Amino acid sequence: MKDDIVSMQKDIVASFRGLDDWLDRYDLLVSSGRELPPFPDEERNDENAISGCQSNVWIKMGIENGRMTISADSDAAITKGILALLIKVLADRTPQEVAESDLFFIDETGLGTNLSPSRSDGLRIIIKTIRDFARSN
Amino acid sequence: MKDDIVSMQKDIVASFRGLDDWLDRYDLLVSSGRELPPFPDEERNDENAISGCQSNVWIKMGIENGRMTISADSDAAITKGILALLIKVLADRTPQEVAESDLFFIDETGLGTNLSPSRSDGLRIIIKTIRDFARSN
Amino acid sequence: MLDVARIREDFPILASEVNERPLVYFDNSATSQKPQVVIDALVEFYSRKNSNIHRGVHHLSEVASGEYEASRTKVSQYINASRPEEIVFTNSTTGSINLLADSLSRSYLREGDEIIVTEAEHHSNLVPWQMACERSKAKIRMLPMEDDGSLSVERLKGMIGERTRLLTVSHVSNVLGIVNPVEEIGALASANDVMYVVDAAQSIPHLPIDVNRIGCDFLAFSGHKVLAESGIGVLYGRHDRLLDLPPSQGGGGMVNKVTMERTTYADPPLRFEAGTPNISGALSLAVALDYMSDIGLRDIIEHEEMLTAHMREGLERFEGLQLYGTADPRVPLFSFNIDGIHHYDLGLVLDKMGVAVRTGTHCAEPLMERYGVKGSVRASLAFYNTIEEIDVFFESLEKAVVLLG
Amino acid sequence: MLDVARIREDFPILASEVNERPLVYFDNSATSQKPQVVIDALVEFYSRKNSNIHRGVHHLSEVASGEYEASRTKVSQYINASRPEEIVFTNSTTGSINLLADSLSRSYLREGDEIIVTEAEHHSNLVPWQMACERSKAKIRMLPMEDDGSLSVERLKGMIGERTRLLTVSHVSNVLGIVNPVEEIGALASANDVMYVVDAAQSIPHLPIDVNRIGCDFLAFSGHKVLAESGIGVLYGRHDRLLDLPPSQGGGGMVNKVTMERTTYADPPLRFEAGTPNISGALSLAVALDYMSDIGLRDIIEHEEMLTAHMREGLERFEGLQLYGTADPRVPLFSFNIDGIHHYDLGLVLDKMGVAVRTGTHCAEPLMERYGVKGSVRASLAFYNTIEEIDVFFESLEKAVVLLG
Ligand SMILES: Cc1ncc(COP(=O)(O)O)c(C=O)c1O
Ligand SMILES: Cc1ncc(COP(=O)(O)O)c(C=O)c1O
Repeated sequence: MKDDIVSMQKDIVASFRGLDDWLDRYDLLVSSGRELPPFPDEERNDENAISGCQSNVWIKMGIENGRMTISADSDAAITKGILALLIKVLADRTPQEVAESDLFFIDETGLGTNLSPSRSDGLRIIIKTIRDFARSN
Repeated sequence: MKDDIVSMQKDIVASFRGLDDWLDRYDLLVSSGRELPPFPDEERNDENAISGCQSNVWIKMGIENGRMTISADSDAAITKGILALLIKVLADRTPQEVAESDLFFIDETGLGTNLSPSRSDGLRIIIKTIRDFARSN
Repeated sequence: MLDVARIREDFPILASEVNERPLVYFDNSATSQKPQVVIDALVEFYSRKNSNIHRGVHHLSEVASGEYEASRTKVSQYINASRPEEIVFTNSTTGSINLLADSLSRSYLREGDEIIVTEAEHHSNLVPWQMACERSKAKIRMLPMEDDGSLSVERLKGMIGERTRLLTVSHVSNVLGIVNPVEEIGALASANDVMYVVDAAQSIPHLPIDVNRIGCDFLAFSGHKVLAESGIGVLYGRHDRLLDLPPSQGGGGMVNKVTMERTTYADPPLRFEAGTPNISGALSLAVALDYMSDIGLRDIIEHEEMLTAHMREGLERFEGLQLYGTADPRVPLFSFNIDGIHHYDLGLVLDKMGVAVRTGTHCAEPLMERYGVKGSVRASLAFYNTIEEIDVFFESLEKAVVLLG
Repeated sequence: MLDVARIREDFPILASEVNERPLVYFDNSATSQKPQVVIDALVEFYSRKNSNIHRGVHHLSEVASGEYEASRTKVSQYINASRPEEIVFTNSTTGSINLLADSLSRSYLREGDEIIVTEAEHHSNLVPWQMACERSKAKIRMLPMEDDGSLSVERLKGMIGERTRLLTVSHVSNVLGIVNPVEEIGALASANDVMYVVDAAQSIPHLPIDVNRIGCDFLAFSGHKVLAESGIGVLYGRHDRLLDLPPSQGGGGMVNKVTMERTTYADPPLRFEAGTPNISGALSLAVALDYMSDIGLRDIIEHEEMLTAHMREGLERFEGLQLYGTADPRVPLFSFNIDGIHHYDLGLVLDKMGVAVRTGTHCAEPLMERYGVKGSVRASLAFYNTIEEIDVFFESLEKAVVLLG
């Protein structure tokens, strides 16, 4: 079985904290993004697009056997890496788990401060989109 | 004969400087105003009114025997005092003398700083009015 | 109880001398003085955090954007708005009201509509509505004040009719100092489905402001009157009202998508914040409001009530003195004339005694007209003023009268 | 020659570290950093001089009013205006252009009139004109730029027709960094009796501005881009043009006489300065311009030309780098993309190396469209930047490309 949301995040935090240098951390992030399964071209539509980010972001969500499926993509590598981490933590959970999750890894890895400009706040919008979906399912 | 413009001003500066206290100086100023000959009611008209001051100011000027006549009034006692000093210095002079006069007594008595707010600048407008008249006559 | 001596130490300018006498600053309604924490915040911002906001991804831009938005949140909490997005940063009360009036003139107001304003409004809450009426062909109707300076809700009720679409009133008049019954008026506006706009420029430094209790659709104030920098103002707008409001100004930061042909606009509040805002101004406002809260409005009000009572007593005893606006409740702000003496003379002589008051029409000419005067002296106090200063004020006033009388 | 090391000491923020690396601030076109003299002026103002202006008779009000007007004079001299009254203080470039466009839309522009704007304008010099066109039914025509980012005066000549009433151009584009031939365009405008408006937001920190030589009717810039506070801007207007301009906003300080029925307005510039202005902002601008003059624009330009050349060389050598705008002359402001890498990623990685650049559309979406891109990286330098910082920038850029490529 998949680790719970908390331990999964702890692992992520540990692996980022293990790296001294920001370049290495971004390297890890970008690599995570590269491991995402390809996002189908036909899903790059308005319906799946998230507006308000500096890069293009698409998220497609669904429910299978009572658990959330999430696939996502971005044309920016770092955003894509963050999406990969979010999927790692949140996909395959029950909507309730996702709705109630406390996503501490974003702050604790330090990825958050740089990825949530208070105005264009892409990451916050992404997380809100996922949570809203979870709540309504 | 009347003292020249410079000595007249020097006298004024000396009498104000001789007073230690601002209350005494204002007292002197207000008394000077009280000594002005009465300004005829019918001359309190738009033509003689100076706009841009915090108090109402009327000035009537003319030329007699090649020399300027100035009468003036204000509903504010301190403004009236200043008008009295201006008349003392400038009336009964040739228009040329008035046009070319350097009115140093205003700064040197310290009356200027308080009487020429940079925006509503009543005193500056008054002096400009007198000078403009002198220049065009 | 307020430890005024302690508080005065927070305001460097209060230790000044003017004309070799200790400054008695009684011109607080024109602008407030600034505590050291506000000055320090400016230094800190420009020395360590300065950046533009708007989609910057670098560290300083994050910091500045974060503090700017945190300031918005702080303001929203201070006036009990429902959410930060209800706070639009402008450059002043005047800027806020112009934004609103201009925007309404192209969206909400129609020919023949009526706007009710009061006789006691500051020009900044009158002229923008006159302009909006010119643009929309709506009409202004004036609610006269009662002889004691108060507003009659009954009289107002009688004025509201079919065509009344908007009602605006100052919470506290900048000439009378009287606190208007804004909650009662709010209930009336809401019962008649009239848009309700409150000018809180003079109440924000004295009273708790709760937009929900007031029941207003919009409320405006300036930072500089409540311990913050000049050049920053606030327009509060109820969220649904703001959503309906078209932008008044265009530029960077307020758009959604721009082409040569067509531009779509961002959601509120950004829709109304075209261009680089006054970032340090917004920060200073948050610090100023925190400072107010730290002292505590309760203690501030208690102290100001004492100042008000002492002023009132002195003014009433003063021979030949006409006080404009005698109703209660009030803030420590008083306008008056003394028989036979010009207000301008009084202002000049008081200044020479170290006492700073304002003279003139106070940007409220219709009100001066009502009293049949060309101007008045206004002494306006803040919580950092003292009973001793009031005594100096009266001594100076007496000397001025002897000199000028 | 500029002693940059000395000058950098004047800017406290330049000694900061970001992400444990020395800050390399290359986001100067978004906003400039502030020298200590500007910060000190704010402290001095709020600690010793703060007061409202507008007809105050007391000492502090005299001081503040005097400094505010002296700042106006200083600005007028800096840009070689004919008189202080030609300077209107606003809150920003955006505020200046909105004031102007709104006012012209109700006085000067008529249905069917044409306004020429360029393809390279910042939204702040485009959206207000779109709004003015909506209000007046005038039309916008776009002057496209040449492939190298320059503007063709010939092409412009061909566009000017019978109905052309206004022409506006940025002195320096905030994306391209190219200096447009504003004097030549001015001659053309004047020969065709077309009102000419210049957006100098990006030129004021780099070039001498002489409104008479440019031959413009109006010119706008922001204080925050030239070492002063945020929240202060300037609209220069030729005196006769300003006299013809109706006010855009109403309120205290801009009126002549107010009654409930009718209001008459003050002369320029006060007619356009409704409400309490940003007094400390205006003061800070005067101090900032003095600081620029003290260093000397000649030395600043010489140093910046060196920075420009070094940047240009590095960018041209950089593999896969697309530079937007290659024409000369230019200021040290460069926008680019690197093949296959998102500008946002570059911005984030550079930031982690201490290098602050801006990414995105730079409020110039029509221009991005022309290049067929969603955004770009912009590195914009000031006279306090150094060759060494440029080297750090390129090293960091290379590392970013390795990471992201
Ligand atoms: C060319 C140009 N015009 C106008 C503006 C708007 O300036 P502000 O945001 O200070 O109003 C900018 C600022 O980025 C600019 O670069
Ligand atoms: C009641 C009232 N409204 C509006 C204003 C205008 O404020 P500002 O000049 O800060 O725009 C004032 C300021 O004097 C005021 O007292």
